[in-house]
Amino acid sequence: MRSDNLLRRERLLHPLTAVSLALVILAAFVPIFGDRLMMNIAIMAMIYIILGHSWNLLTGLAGMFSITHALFFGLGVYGMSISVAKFHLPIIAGLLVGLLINIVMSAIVGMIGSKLSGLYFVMAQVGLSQTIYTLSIQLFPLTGGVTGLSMPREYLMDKSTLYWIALILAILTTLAFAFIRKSRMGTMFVALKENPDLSLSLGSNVGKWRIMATVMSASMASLAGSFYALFMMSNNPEVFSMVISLKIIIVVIVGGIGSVWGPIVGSSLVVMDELIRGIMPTTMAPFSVIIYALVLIIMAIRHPEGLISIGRSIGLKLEGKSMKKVSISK
Amino acid sequence: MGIDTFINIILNGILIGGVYGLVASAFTFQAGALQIVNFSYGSSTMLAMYLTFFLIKEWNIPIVFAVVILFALFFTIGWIMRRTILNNTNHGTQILTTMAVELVIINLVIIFFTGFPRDMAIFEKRINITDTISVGLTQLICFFLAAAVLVSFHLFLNKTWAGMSIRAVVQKKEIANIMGINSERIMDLAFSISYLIIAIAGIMLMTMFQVEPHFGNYMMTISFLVCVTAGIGNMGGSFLSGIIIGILSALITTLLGAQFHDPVLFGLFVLILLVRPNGLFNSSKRIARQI
Amino acid sequence: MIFMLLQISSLNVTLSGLKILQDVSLHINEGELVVVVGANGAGKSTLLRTITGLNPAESGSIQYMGKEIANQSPTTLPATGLCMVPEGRQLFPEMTAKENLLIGAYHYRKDSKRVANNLKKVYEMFPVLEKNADRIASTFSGGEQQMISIGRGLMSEPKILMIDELSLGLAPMVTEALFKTIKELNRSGISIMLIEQNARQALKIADRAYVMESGRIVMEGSGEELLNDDHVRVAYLGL
Amino acid sequence: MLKKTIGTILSTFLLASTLAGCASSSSSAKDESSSSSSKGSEPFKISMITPLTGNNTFGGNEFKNGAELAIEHLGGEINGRKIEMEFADGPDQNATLSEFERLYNKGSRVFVSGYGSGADRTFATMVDEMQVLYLSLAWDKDLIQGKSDYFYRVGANVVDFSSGAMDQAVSVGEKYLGKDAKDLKVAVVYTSNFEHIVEPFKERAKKLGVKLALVEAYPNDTKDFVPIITKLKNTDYDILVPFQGVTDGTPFQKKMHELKYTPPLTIGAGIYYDTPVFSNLGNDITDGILSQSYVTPFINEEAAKGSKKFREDYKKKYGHDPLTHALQAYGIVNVLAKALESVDPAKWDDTKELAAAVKKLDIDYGELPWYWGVSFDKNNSNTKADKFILGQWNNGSLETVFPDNLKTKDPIIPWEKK
Repeated sequence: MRSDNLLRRERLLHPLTAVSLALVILAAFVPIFGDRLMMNIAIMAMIYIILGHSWNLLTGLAGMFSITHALFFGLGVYGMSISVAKFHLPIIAGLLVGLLINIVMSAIVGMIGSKLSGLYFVMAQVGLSQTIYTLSIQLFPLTGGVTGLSMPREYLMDKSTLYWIALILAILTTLAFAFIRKSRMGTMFVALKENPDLSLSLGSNVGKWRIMATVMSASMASLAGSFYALFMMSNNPEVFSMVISLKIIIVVIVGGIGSVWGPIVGSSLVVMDELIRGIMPTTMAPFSVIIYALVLIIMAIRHPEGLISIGRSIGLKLEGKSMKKVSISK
Repeated sequence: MGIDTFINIILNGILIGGVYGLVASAFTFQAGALQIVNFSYGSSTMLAMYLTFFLIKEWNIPIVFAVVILFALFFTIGWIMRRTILNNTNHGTQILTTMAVELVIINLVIIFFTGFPRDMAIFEKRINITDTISVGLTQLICFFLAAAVLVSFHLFLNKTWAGMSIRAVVQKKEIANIMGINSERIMDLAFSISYLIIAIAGIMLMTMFQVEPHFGNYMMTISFLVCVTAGIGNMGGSFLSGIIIGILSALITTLLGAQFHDPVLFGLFVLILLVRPNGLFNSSKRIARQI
Repeated sequence: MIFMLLQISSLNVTLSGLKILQDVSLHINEGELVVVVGANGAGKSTLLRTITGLNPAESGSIQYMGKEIANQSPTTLPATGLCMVPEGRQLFPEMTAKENLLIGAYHYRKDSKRVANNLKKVYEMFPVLEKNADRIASTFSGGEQQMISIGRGLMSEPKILMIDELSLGLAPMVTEALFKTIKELNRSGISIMLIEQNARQALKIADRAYVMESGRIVMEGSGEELLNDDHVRVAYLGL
Repeated sequence: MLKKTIGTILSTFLLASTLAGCASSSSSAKDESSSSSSKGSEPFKISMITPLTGNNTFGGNEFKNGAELAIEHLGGEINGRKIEMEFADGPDQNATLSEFERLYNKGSRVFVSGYGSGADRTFATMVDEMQVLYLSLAWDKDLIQGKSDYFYRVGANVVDFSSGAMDQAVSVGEKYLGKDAKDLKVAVVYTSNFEHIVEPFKERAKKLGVKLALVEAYPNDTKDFVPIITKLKNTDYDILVPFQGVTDGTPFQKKMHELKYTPPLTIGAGIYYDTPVFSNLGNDITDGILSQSYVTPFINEEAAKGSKKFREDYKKKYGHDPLTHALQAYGIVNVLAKALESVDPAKWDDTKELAAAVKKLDIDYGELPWYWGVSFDKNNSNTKADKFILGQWNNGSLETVFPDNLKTKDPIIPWEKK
């Protein structure tokens, strides 16, 4: 049995056409209303799309519940900013350094993930990310401590340039995710998620596939991180924070776990967040975090398949089919 | 460094470790026995600390009433959480929803109590064992109180009908049902009781430390550490490994330097997870027996 | 007239799209020992689980002492005297033998005299349990575990004890002894519904018996009648 | 085919609606800004993005209060034109940046930095391009990368502050302990969050030949200080210099008191020891402790005009004594006010002119309530934000003991603890 049957039922329309369509529409808005605020919000949304795909690959496809995903993102940020600000390397080198660190780290996480599962894996990740966070503060001469490092001003890019880079990166990762999901590798990931014991008996090396999934996912997150460093022109230990990890998860959960569309739809939440913050009086600021949290609770309990599934189930009901249940983790 | 100093540091580690053990025991009870992963655990402890502070210090409620109010409140919080957001068995969903609850708690605390650090301003008396060796009185009381709470919780689980039915539900829900035990109600009860332990731990921590809205993070990591060393679900072990963590963290600070505290401790934590995922004291997955 | 304790009529059960029970009707009179035999997967266990409310009934009725109990919450049943000894013993593995027995008395837990009394009775019936009262249940042998499981059932003071696969995975000697115990229990006044794959021994002690095949009752008669029936002999006794 | 179409329509709708939503909100904001710049009599907005949620809520609110009070003291107007503070929440770098863009879009062109100022590095690189005047209080030494016309560091920088603390230690050592820099032994204890503050301190020590007897950096969530204090007890040193924050300063000193341990001499450097919160610990603990800080409101009234008024009104309005944070915010708004005074109100919306006015500012020490003067160097760093005071807790209040012109009392060294 080819287990991509499992996937086919979820598929809304051919992911490649869908993605290019949506992104082109999105891009088309910018020249019309192209002010800085909007581009800024759009860039943040793109970053979360990339991170969302990255998380989706690891958790949605491979079934390894990544709770501290900001770890990979943060390493990408630090790889870029340290190489550029400290060692005056070109941007491309910063990108590669970030990738390299991430590959090492993700191999470790993947190895742990192939040995541990469930709560144990989650706790190991928390331990690892705490260690990295502490080191990022303590290795002050290298990392700049809590205040971080400034990138030289000549690397400052125009907002619209940044926007286009973000757009291209988002499209590329979306395509990559769609491709991986369809490929034999993706099939393997899903098979491992659905039934690790069965896959083991079929002779596939669970550890190898899990490490592979982690490395690929971390590379995507690293890309987002390196870009974020260029966007922010600095680094900061905050990039490892739980809030970012949580936001990544929320974006995918709200959109729809395991689906190509998930992060794209979910990133609308980032946009919403910015808008809500603009409307709310500042004294009410803590309430917006609370609202965020409540959205997460409601989505996780009521609609774990995500917003996209609500839409899809409407579409499917017309054809008289029922939905496939998707769970967050095994 | 003299031997006296060494003994002092170790004693201090043991006493603080006992309280860590108590803090972690409720987490390990929830995760191991009830199969509920509660990431809002740390912030719940923090909330208990803030409430203790405000009930006693700011609103001047007599201590006995304050404790009763706190218990009632936490029992209710536990009950409501279990009935609403933890009414499922998927760990992923539980982690996400409880992390969201953590955000809610932290921000509510900031709104109502401000982010200002609070301290009960209780000055600890030292008891001199010899001229150079001394232990803190508050710490000592807390240590024995923690032990007493754990022992009485153990007795509750083993000697009372409610405790026995909790264990029965945890082990075989369906069979407990056909024996006439309302498993949902019992799970609610068990979870609420674990929140009582959190309340007790909160009171103890408040006498020892100052509290700020992000205090919970620290308690959460400590709980993870303790819980993993003991083996998830092993409550007796959690007290013991709380003490081990207490000693270890004191030793790292003393011998290596404080800057190595976190990396070494967390490195060790990941290592234990990889080498002995069931904890140092658990030979197999015999988890429910030790609760 | 004989009092009909449990009456099931035209019961249908569907689980995840599969029809497990079809139009099942049977009854148990007071003081009777009724055996249901059938091959693996015939729906015997589902029948019991439906009676106790663990599985939903689709249609039909289950009347216990004249009251409809289909789709009732399982937690309400022990108090009415309906008790199941589940398939594969299903003890609480990390509790002691004594605690396992005590759980059976949960519904009258406040009456400590009654609890102690019943516990004594069970210990008399299975002395081995009294000797090892504080041992963890999962460390007992299969036969002893079955004793605990039956004992737990008895602790709830049942009018009907429904036993699922008494002999599953047990040595012949042990099985024999247990069958004897069951017969004795029945004589002491407890109605028993026994579900068995081991048809020969079960039918020997049965007052009445039913044969179940792919979710239907295909035969009914006294234990002796069925033992001598050709179909049963070929299909279940291997003769 | 049907579900394809519905799915596409739905998702496009979602994206479109969110984008349209933000576009409409921003375009309406644009109208506002254009109308405000056309008149000149509209209230002039000064924006501050400061953490009102998250980890740094406390300091963030101090900043907000200080700036609010500054506007109130200015009477809400300068040269006849109304001025208003506009606050936004910046719990982290990313939120700060997007709030910045949002306020910019609504027409804000003048910003003062909030507490922590996590995104000031980002702003330092981009305000020139955006022509936004940014007055920063961030103190990272490499904050400003190259020449800028719009980004000004009005506060002190960390190198001055931290090496200044070493100098203070040495001069106290020479004057009161009779020890040469070469003989002086200093123990330094700090949370690893302050690594960047302590680094120049260590360098300075090396340069002066001061021996660092103990350097202990503990993780920022440390709760149990017994091991560290025990280590201190077993170290031979003359001066203890703790660099601590609000979450670790109190427990540290409290524990020292409980363990009945008094260091030979304590010079708290920076963040926490000068706060009234610290004094809540009780006189037994705080008395005698020296503390270097930025200028505080608790200095000689004659030396810094308005500091007493600030202190008293702040307490009246917010119920507690102001921290140095509040004074920083109060001060930076006042600096901006000085620049505004020198420009015709109608031209305030021309940021370029305003920035030039800021650059030209030359304010002497003591003219402003925060004592510091203002005079920018070629990198737009304020060269007159280099004075730090040394205070000493005396009977529950922090008395300024150094420098001489600001002092309210003479230092008592050595302080005999009861």
